[in-house]
Amino acid sequence: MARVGVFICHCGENIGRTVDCAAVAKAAEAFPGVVKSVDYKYMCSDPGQQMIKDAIRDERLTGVVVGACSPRMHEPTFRRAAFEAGLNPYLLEMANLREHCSWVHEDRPVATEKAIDLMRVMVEKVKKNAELRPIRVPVEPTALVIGGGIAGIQAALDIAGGGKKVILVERSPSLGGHMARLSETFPTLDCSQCILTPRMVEAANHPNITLMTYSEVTKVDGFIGNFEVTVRQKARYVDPEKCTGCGACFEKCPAKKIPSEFDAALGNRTAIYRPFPQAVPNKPVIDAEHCIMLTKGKCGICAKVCPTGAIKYDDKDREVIVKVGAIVVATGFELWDHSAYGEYGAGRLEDVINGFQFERLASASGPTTGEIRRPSDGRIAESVVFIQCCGSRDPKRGVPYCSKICCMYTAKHAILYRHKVHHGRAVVFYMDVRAGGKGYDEFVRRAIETEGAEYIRGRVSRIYRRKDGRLVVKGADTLAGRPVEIVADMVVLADAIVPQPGASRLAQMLGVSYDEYGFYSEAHPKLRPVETAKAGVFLAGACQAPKDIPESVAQASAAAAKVLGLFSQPELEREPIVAKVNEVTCVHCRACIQACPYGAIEDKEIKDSKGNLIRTVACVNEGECQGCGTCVAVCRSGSIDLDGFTDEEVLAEIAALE
Amino acid sequence: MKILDASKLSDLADTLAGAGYRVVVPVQDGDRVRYAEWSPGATIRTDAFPVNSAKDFLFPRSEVIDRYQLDGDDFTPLEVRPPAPRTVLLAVRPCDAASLAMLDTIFNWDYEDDLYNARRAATTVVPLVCTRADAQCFCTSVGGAPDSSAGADALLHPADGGSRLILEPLTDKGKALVEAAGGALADGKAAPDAPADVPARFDPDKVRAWLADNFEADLWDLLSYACLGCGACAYACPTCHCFDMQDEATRTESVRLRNWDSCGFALFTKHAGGHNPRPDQAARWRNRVMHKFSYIPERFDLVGCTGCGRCARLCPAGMAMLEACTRIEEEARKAPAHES
Amino acid sequence: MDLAKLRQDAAALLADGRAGLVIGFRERAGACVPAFVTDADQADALVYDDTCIANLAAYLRKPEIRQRRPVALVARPHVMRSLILLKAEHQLQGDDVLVLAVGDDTYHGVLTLAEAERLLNETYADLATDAQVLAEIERLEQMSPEERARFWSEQFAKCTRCYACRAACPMCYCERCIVEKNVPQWISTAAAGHGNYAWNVIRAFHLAGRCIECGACEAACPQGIPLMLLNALLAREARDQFDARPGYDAEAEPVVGSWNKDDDEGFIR
Amino acid sequence: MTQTSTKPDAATGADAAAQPWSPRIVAFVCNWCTYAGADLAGTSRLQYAPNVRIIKLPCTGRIDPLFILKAFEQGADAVLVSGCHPGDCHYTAGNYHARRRWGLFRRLMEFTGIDAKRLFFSWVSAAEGQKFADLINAVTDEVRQAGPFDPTNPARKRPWT
Amino acid sequence: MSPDTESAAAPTREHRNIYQPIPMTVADRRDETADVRTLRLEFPGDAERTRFFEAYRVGQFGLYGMPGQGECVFCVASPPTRTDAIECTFRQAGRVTAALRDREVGQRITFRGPYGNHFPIEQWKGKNLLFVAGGIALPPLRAVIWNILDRRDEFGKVAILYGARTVADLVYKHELAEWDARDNVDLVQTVDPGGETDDWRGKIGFVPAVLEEVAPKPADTIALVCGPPIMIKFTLPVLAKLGFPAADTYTTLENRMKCGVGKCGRCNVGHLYVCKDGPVFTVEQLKAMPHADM
Repeated sequence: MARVGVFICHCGENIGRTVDCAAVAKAAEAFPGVVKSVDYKYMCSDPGQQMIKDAIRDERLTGVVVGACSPRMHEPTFRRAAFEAGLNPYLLEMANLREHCSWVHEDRPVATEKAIDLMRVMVEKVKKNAELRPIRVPVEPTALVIGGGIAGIQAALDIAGGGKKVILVERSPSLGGHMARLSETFPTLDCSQCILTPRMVEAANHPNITLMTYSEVTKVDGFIGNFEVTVRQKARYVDPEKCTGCGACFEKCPAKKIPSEFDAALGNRTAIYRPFPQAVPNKPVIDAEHCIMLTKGKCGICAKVCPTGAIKYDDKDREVIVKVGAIVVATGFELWDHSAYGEYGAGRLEDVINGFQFERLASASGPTTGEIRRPSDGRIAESVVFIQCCGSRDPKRGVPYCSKICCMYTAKHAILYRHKVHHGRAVVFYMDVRAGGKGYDEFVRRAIETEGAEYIRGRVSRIYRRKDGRLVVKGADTLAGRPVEIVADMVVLADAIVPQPGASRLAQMLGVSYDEYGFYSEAHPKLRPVETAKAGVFLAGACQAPKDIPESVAQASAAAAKVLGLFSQPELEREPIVAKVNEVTCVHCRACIQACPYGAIEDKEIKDSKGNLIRTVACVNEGECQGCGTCVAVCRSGSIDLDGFTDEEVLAEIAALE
Repeated sequence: MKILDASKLSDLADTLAGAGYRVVVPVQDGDRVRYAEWSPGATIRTDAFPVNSAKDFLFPRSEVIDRYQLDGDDFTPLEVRPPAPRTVLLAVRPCDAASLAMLDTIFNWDYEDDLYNARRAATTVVPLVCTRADAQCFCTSVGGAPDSSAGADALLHPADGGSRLILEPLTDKGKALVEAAGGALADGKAAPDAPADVPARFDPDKVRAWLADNFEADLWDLLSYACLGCGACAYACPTCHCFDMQDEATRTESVRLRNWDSCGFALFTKHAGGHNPRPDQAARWRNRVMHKFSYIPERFDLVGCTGCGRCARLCPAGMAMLEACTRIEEEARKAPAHES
Repeated sequence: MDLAKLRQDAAALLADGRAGLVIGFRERAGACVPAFVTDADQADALVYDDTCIANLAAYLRKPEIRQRRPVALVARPHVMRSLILLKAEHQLQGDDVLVLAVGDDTYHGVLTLAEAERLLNETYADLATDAQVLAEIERLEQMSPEERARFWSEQFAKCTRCYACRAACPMCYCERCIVEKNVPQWISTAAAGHGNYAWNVIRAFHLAGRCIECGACEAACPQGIPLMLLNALLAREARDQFDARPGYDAEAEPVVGSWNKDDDEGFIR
Repeated sequence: MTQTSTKPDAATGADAAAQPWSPRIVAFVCNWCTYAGADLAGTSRLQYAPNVRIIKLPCTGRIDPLFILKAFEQGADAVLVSGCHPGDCHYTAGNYHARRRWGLFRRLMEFTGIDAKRLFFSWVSAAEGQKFADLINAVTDEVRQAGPFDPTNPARKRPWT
Repeated sequence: MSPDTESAAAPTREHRNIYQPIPMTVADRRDETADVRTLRLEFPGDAERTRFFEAYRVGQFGLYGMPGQGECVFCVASPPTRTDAIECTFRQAGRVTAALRDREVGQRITFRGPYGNHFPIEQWKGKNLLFVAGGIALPPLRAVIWNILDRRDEFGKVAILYGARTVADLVYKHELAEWDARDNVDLVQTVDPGGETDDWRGKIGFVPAVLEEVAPKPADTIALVCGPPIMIKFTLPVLAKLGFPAADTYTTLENRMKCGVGKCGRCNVGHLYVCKDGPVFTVEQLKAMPHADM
């Protein structure tokens, strides 16, 4: 027989003022199954908790209902007390007599009556409650970091530094990401590569980090603590074991006119190439699409010149499966394609470039060795117009959100330009300047006040090319309220930040949700900004939303901290509010499987002793189930139930209100 | 001879209702005809086969058979005495009247079920002789007849080409009813119409003999393919009497219900542990045939079927007892039962 | 309709072992009832006409029928939709059944499930709800809630809980129906009052977005309860609100159990 | 739900007859948004009608239509279902599932004779304490206007005979 | 005239509701295993007690119930020789058994019975008795065993073979010890291989195998077998091989029942009602049944 203890808290005057706590306790005493019912001034105090513990022991209670404040407040407190007294904590429930009753009603009899109902509901529930035990899942203490940009590198280094293994997967042949392409960084103007490359090398050499460049994730199975990830290592055609990185191959490669991705197509590379001189690993790959040997079957020069015989034309893509306990997604961003803006030349005007292209022009290692020359004819640009919010904050043709970093990098571009072309004119069109951040506003002010950049508030309506090859930029100065027309050698568009192409495909693989643009969704926008709704998958950097470098790094370190926290114990303990399938009555209609937001329900084959398939049923993976119960409500045969909120418990609650 | 105009049957119902009877008659209900308690304005239909049988009024599909007041962890038994109103089953089919013998036996063969008995004792049965039969009628194959008076307290005969009805009392209850009918009946003369011609379609003894030897016959699979395992046949059947007992409770009161049940349901015999002695529909349909044509005859010397044909008329899958029995008889002819 | 061809095909399927059983209809005492043909020489008994309402797909849940896979079914378009939907709900494998497809007074020949799906989408893509049923639904919708309650009170009072509706429905394939669950007891077992209401309403809801409107349940009901009013109402709502077209696409997601960000929420405060 | 405080746990029947009728409303709410919104109404000391009894579930996605049926069966005059706004679901999509389910189920309820005036759906976030209080007041008022749920409605449990 | 409903409706004798049980009070409860419990039940009064024991013969069963939950069938596990109370032993398996199990001493349950036939022990006077039981099926035989032991002089040798899956699954452990200690009872206990504990002194092996090994003599002996279907299936051939005639070998059937009084139509095996014609059958009778479901 159920032996339920009822404990009514006065919460000082908070409950007692409007609810007659003694009357509630007395009424509850008459509920079937209640063997003890008392009221007390402060149930959450030590003596109050002791009262519950004593009753659990003395009265051999099989359930406890505490009528007090919201369970959000003290449920953990009372459940701990129950546990300490030897009662399974899930046999304790709270009735919310304060937030839901005494604080919102004034009439004492009415509030008392409602309190009695609330108590009855929980008493009826607790009588049906089952003992639940925390779920333990083993954890594979290896992390997978997807993306070798600054966020991925940082996360990998932090996790590795914490003593755990990391597999770092990068799609391109080298670590570094976008940051490696930048000339200087705002607001300090320190050299991007100078601060990044040591970290790249550190990552490559760290004993806890396994680097997988030129590789992509193709499949993700499993769940928190126990993921199985398939990684496709693309054929490099160069044996990394043999290659010394001497460079003889790409110096001799005859296929030379291939636009360099790294230089944003402002420079060229060979078919066998390394993306940039500081690449990590510093070993070339062959671009099979452009390699004469691989496309036409003749050439073979690189193999001839390679002193170590590292060239392997018969190399093949390989798939490896890695087992990891956590995944950090740091896939970064891409720039929006401004060809949608016809009035800006729709991408056809050579001298209308984007921010990355300007970075490469300004970079000492870039195609112009740092001189700001026009792509069309290589002349030094005497006048440059920078246009902010290109695609950003334009719900009609671009994206509605603010890309956040463009104000800053445009100011940086203007400053860099003025440093390099002292007499040059730098004009910035802006909608408004958003420079929240340490030293950021000062930096923009410096561009305007010290470095002589001309800031014009307004939109550019048209850019066209004059006969002399220079560009005419027509717009409006909305502060002055007049049209402006500026002749420029070059226009730099601050294109919107968008997710990497294929971001949604990866999200689907991971089971991570994403917004309508393809940015990955955090589990909670305020309190869980690093986690995703998929347990064990964390976010770092601009794959979640536009971010600058320090933010990306901060989030990467946060993700690493989450991973290390997860790996700090051999097993994962989770609240046992999970769904359970009745395999006897399940008819495998798969409604639950389709409805589960977490992909936590799978097929399970039931076989006889000889291994013959008898039937297939649904099976909940306790590691993945988050306990929402959506599956329960779609199951027509009542074959799936949610621990902690079982059908029987809920029906008992409803019946208590009859 | 007590007679009345066939068109005045509703007047008779009115009179009997006025005399304190609960009058059960076949009435139009939507596109069906069913036995229902007479209410003025209803249309009596004696020309179509009702979807329910007379048992509804003696052994209702759900009834409370036990009841408790719940007091916390204890309970107080409450008396259960379902109402047993004085009832007349008027113009029911002779096959329905005949079924009562079967039910009387079941509810009294050992323990006496007074819930049933009280209603039975208060019921006067007045069947109407059938002058038409349809393809599913086979009362004559199971010892009945379209003009059978089995189970009847009085008998209504169509007469004068269907224009009149003769009411012939057979028992004291029947006589009391005639008395209660008073002016609704006239003294007079009428020529009874010939009862329907219902040819005998099979011999139940032959069927029984075959069943005794053929529990494991392959035929059962074939006979039961069409069965979808619902309870339409059992619930329509005037002699099916299987029931389930289920408790239902509020916080303050509980009742024990007796609900109709059917051996055609897969869960009927299924154990909590999963084992089912009748694992497939063939075993369940076999039980239905065996029960009516072997077990009941064996035990009570009755045929457990009155040949009303309702099961076949109402089966959504075209299962038919008549067809099964004729088929079995055919088998029996092919391979005569062992002499033993 | 070319009945001779249908019989010939049925016989051939059995004769060459492509089907272990053909389920169709035969005539008995002036009515059509399901027929189970295991030998080629019995195929001549097969008939088909508009009174063949029973949805033979319901038989596929019987283990003894499944044992004879592949099974060939005489199927009108609605029945083909049941089969597609059963496949979508993982109750059928594509090669479990063959279809002897009939429709619009035409015999379409022996089809695989995939071919039946194609035929449905090409020729029977717009199977409409029975106009009379729709008119009756609209009539009821004009009533006050109290009148509707009275209407259904009278209808549900007839229900004996024989579960013929469930048995006749191919989509009611649960091995233990919710109505038979007693821990907890969801639905009163008494064939009366709220138990009958809950049973009929929940059965209808369990078919929401899944009912292919074959009408077999209503035809099966011995008591004449107009069950199709409930099913057609929900079919209409699922179609209007969520573009549901059950049984036309074996890959489709279930209507209840999936969602769209733009689903109507005008009724939500 | 008893309507007296003198004999708090007495059977409903006799006492309810003696008391003026007051709506009995059962609310099924999700733990993360509406339950928390109700908490906020409490901490903000917003006063509202005392007629609603909350049953907490993890998510509106958990709410089986049968819960609603059961509440009506057992005497509720109205049922309120409330959860997270679209996009806010703690479990990402439970409320979307629920929304679609109610979109169909409420039609069925209306069609079978349960007045739409007795079925309420809402989104109340954890921040919307005021909305919660207003909602409860509005619902209670509307149910009061609609009157008691007809005891002869087919959905209602009736005493055994 | 207006017919008098009452007089016509009233049966000639007093109206009795055969489905109405009597309340019984839990006088004691014992855990036999983790999920098997024994309840000792006292009658509400002497009249009920006397009425019960006038009818009760060993092997009969009853329906034990909790209002609001339902009724469940178990044998009466105590002998007719002990007339102060009755006992039942059951495994918690569903809604009703869970409710019964929850009952505390002093609380009440409902009871109907005794129902069904019984073991014909009066015909066995002077004969030897062999009891073979497995797991949770010892209770019906336990009632017979105590009945015999309470009238020890009237019967010949008593041998008991009892087996369970594991040592923990053996029920009535204290009584097993008591039987073991008696010199007029020959008790052999066994557990399935792997089910033994370090201090287990009984045999290790399945019941049929141990039976074959022990090889009791069939002469003038009645055999009673109760156990799970699989055990019965393999035990009966062993008994036959040892020479026990089918007519002298008894077992019980446990079909699903609801009413217990031969009405509800659920328990029939052929034309026999297990609730009326059973639950006790000889193996000879079982063989004649159409599908004796063992």
